[in-house]
Amino acid sequence: MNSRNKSFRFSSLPSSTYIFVILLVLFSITVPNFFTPANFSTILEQAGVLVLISIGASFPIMTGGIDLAAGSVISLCGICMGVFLHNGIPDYIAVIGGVLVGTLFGFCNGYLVHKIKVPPFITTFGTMGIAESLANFFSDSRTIYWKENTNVHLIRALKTDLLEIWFGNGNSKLFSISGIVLFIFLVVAASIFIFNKTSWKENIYAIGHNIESARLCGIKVLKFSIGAYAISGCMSGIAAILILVRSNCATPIMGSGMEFQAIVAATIGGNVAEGGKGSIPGSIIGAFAIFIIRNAVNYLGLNSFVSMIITGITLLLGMVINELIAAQDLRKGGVRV
Amino acid sequence: MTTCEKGELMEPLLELKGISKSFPGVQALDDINLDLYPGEVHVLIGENGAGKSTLMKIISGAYQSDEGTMEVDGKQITKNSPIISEQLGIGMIYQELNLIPELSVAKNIFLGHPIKKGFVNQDKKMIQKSREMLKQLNMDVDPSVLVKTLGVGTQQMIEITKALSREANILVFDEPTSSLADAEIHNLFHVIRMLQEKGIGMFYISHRLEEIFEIGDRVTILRDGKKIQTTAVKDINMDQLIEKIAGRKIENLYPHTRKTPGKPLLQINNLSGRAFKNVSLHVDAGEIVGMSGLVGAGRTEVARAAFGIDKYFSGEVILNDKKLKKCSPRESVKHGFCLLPENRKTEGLALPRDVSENMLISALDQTFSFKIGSFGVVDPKKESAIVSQYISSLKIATPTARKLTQFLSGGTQQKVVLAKWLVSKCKVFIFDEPTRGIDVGAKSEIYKLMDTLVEGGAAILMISSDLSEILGMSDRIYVMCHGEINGEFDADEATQSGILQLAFGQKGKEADENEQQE
Amino acid sequence: MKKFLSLALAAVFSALTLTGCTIGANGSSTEAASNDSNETVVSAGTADAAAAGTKEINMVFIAKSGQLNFFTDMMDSAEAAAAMLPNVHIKCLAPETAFSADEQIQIIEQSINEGVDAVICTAADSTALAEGVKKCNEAGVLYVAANTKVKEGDVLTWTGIENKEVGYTLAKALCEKLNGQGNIVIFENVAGNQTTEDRLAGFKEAIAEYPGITILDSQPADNDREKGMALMENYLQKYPKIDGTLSVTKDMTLGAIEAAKAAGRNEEMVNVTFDVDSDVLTAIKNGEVYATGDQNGGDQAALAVFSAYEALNGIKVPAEQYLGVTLVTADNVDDYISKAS
Amino acid sequence: MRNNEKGLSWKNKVKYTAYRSSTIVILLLVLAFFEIINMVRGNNYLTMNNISIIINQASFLTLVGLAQLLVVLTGGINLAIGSIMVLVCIMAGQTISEDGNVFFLIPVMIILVLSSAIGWLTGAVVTKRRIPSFIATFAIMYVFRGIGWITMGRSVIYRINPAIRFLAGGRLFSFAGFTITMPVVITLFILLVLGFVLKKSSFGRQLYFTGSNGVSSRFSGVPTDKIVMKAYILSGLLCGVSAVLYTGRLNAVEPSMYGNTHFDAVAVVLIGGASMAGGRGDVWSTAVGAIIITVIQSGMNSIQVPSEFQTFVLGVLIILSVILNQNLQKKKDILENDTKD
Repeated sequence: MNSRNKSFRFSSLPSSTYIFVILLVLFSITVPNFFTPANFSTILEQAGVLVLISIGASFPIMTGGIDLAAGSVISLCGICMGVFLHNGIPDYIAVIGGVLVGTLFGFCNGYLVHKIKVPPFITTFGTMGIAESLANFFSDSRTIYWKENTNVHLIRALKTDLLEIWFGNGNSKLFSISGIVLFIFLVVAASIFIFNKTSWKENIYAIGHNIESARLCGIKVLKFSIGAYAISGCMSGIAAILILVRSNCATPIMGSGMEFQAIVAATIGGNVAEGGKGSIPGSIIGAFAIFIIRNAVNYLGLNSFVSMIITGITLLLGMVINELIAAQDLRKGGVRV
Repeated sequence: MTTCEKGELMEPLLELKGISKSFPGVQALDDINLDLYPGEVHVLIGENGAGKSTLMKIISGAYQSDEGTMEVDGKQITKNSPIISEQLGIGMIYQELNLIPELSVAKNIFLGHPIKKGFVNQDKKMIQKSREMLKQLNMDVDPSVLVKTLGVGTQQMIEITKALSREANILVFDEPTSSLADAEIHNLFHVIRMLQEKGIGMFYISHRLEEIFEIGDRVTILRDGKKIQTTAVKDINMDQLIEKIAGRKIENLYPHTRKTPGKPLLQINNLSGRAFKNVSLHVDAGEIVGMSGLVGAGRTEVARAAFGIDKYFSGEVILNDKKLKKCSPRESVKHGFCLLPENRKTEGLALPRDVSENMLISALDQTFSFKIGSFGVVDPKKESAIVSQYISSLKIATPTARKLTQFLSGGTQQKVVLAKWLVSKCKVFIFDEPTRGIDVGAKSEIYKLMDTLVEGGAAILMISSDLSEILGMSDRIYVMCHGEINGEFDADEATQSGILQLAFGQKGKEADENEQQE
Repeated sequence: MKKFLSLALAAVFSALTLTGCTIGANGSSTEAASNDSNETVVSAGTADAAAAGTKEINMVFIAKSGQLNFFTDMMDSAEAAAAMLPNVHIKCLAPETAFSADEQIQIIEQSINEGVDAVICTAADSTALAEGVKKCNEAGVLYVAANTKVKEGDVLTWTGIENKEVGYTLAKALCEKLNGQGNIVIFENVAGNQTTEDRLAGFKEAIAEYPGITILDSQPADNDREKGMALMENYLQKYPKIDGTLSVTKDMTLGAIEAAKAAGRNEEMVNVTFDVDSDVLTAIKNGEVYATGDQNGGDQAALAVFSAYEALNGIKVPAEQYLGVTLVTADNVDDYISKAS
Repeated sequence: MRNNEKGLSWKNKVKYTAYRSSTIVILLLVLAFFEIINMVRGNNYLTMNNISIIINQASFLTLVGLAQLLVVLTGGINLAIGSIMVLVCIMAGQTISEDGNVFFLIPVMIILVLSSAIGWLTGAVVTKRRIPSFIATFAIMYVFRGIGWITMGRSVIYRINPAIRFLAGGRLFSFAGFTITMPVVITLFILLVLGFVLKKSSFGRQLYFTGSNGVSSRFSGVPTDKIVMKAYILSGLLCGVSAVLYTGRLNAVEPSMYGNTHFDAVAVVLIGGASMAGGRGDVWSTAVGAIIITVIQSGMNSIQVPSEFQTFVLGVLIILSVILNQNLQKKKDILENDTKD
């Protein structure tokens, strides 16, 4: 019966922290223009999409599943929002409508996985194609844009810089917080709060650990297991808002490939496929770790294929570090009585 | 039907009338009547598949009964579900631990019914309340630590706390002791008696018959989905009980007789690993050596390391005078050394594969019609010849060799694991909890097989948390504590209390002397 | 290519001298040009003569994808063009996910942070990149649209071709070759791509002029050889006689030719495609492909770089700079082959 | 549970056969669907010629499906299939082209050896470092694609050695419009060999066992890491075979090729009834899975479904076929384990 003292332990950090810190230090030293306030504000804004869908991806992973449809759901949501806006529907309704579409789509995924019992990989592999088709269908495979009219207050508000710090004679922006960054911050804070402070964490862990015993504990299993996919869909919807605002249009391929980046970020963040554990901050830091690679590679002006190699190797390295730290922790664990 | 004396004075907490339940092809329960009174421990007993678990699942609402009614506090329950039964004050404590390792003790205790203010969990309040509840059970655990850092015994207590936190007045224990060692069982029984005094009624399912006499007030025997008898525990003795459970007479549960030991087949010298250090032991041909100790004392870890599953830091494993060069299960099997792991379903068998595949997996080379290096082609004729030979010699209850092992009963599964090693011509066996979750009838068959093995010159190291099994089957007994071997007994000298003392960490004679010298 | 580069370069410097923007000193022109030894001679010589500006100029070139030859060609040309100019540094980047407009905007934002003087971008989406242009405008960075126009914003110049015209030219060539009679099939690219849509519109416009030509089928094969081949196999199975194929990009045609050869029906049809690469040129030489269009991607990139340079040195550049499409057939294919090697 | 033993009635036997061959049931449904729609439109879909085209196309898909199947059987997934195929061809370089002028077996051997080596590397990353195969192969895909680009740059290898092209497209004989081609023969041969190895050999037994329960395999003295390694090596080898055939078929190698092959392969395996959890799936069902996908694609082309709907239909079909498969398998298990009990 060894009640542990609460002293700091490396292994209690989200596992993506190590690779993130290593990359951060490495890039700060070697990459010009990387360690600057302006770049940090850029990263904060740009990484938002990946951060949000990584949070979304961690929920199904924690229940022992996976959501491969996240990327194409972004496209679908974005296209829905775009079509709404194109038809002059006020932007807040359009945006809410798009997020609802994503949530509904996620709900359907969850329903298939947990009610009809189709394995999650297959379900979301299939619905990935379905979402992609729908996005193409609704947009007629074209970029959707809309008139800059009075209906886009919200979008305009998100675009404005809320805080700007200028340097010198006012020619170089040192640091800025735009509406988007604030929005991202709010969503992230809300999701961490909901996950840790309401019953989501323990219920999702319980479901991921053993769904049958969770049911016997009196947990509303279906609500939370389907909910996990719905959250993933919802996050895809919110991520679509970000892309929409940033690019002022919606394309049917705007989210393609992002599910993989999100899953990788979540996995580096300690959300492993066995389920029953994981953390939201881990995914967030994982997303930033992946993102700063791209950022640094762009500054270095490297070819995109060199950046592919670097990304791949970093991924493997990150997983190896996670593994080593976990092994170290296990060794220290000693006899359990 | 006999009624408990207490029962005549009180209203039953729970009453089941005429419960029947069938699954496709099986009548799991047939017209069962059962009642539970406040402050009583009602033991349910029967072989695997007798319907105990199904009955308990009906009480907990996991299953719906086809026929019959359930009354709680005199009120008839028409529709039941895990959530409703919880509201009725029924708490379940399952055989497998259902705690979430990555969550804190407090969160586990309040899993499924957190203390909330609006949507927000009141973490501090839950920790405080957990601490109070744990204290009531004489538990000194910090409710904010993660469950994965705690031992099995403690976890079992937390399961009980979890059930009590829902203000349950009916508790169902489904084999709570199967993963506990004796000392922890004593602690559990202490708690059960405390709960009894508070007027809580308890159903208690167990395969360990001696527990019934220690803790039970009444016992109900089930067989093939039918109730055989309900009686006060004091009105029945062990032999009668066994006979009624099995439906036939089992002469002697422990058939083992001492053989003349031959030369040492397994020697472990100064083995140190992650959870144990300096373990030395030997098992001779013709010998069954018991290994006792608390859960978490490092017995399973020693077995795993010796067999080659886990790496060890130092020491050596010698088989039949040959030192194992590599630490790998494959190397061990080549030397005729095998392990029957404690978790049959996850470590012993591949459940989605059939009997034949499971039986031959480590001895595929015997079935080859031709081979190149390690690559060989399996000859179906040879395969079926070998498999049917062992199915009949071990009396494995399977209609065909192609039946998937997930559809076999626990005892039959254990026999398939044993057959796998017999096919591989193993001589040295480690049985890790060989009869866990296996009913009495199958247990005695397993014991008979073990005896036959040593008769034929094999050596067996048997790890068990069941003291009566250890005392009944072993020629010699090692006791482990905190990762070390704390003493050794000859079976004739061993007593329950002697083993327990060592298991609890009181030093053996030699160790005492060493300590004095220091 | 080299010819074009040196010609254009001469134009640049003459413009510089004419407007009197000469600032003395030759500085580190050789260092900037050391990327390519062949070009060094040209640029060093001209640079001395023209005596261009001393200030360091940083540019970034953003391709639509780093994984298509057409764009990597452009990147190379942009680099070569920059190497000819004194004190010009260029970085050629492409989004990690091909055709990701969001990533292109990300690169633009980063480049602005870095303090580049000009962004040259082949927009993956002409609507989405308007945001990128806006950001450049706000930061006072020049935006040059290479290959693809941008819907809104203050763009310095656009260098490229008219895709509809391209489509028209190609389709017309095919129809002429077929003498205005025959059944043809069309290979489309990934649905929703503006370039494809424009080229298809051009196809249809030209074909409408020839009543004898029938479009049997028009389906996408996603700019992929294997898909082009599978689609052609289906076409061949379905239509007993196909007189010609039209494709918006070359990979699909090359796949289709393999399918036709396997079916032994390659003699029956005339193939017209678009974009130039060594394999297409060989196919033209072998008579497997009748014609292809060369949109001179490298020139588009180089011209964009030169324009940016001129503008940064205070010279006005036209808002749109069309580059012609060259029809490559067996007649002029040898020039291309020798150029490529 | 212990009922009297009784054999299967003939009715149950029919059911049992249907349950066992659930993939074929799906194929028949799909074929019937397209045949009916085509018939309504007055066409005939199931002509001998068309069937042989479908089988020919499916034989390529079968190969990548098998490469995926081997890894899926271990409970993993191989996302690097396409990138391995490209990389080995690039590494073989000019030897595979007509200009290389070497005996065709040399490049083929180079490709097969290299691809097996790469398979070994992939397996090593997964087994030695215990990285989930999803992440490991994803990272490897990135690295290999990058290496492919760096080595090859923009060039295209085309005009492949005729002997290799014969392997990929040679017609052996035709019978009533039905043509047997080399790839069909090769794939059939591989199916037979691999089917035999998986069903009858010690390796196959151990692979299924490991996939079903890796822990108990280790406890049974099965060298699980070695088995998983071998599965990855074989998977790599099959990538190599696919690379040879695809290259011959397309008559070219470009670094951007096979971008989605790993996905196609997963779809093939899943429709073929394999379980992502491992230990379930077989070669013949995988082949049928490949045929199903090919039929859907060609069928949709034949009834001119817009391409954006093809992914929709494929997605729905994957889910439906898995639901059907699961139900049939469950019924099969009940029949096997209760009725006979």
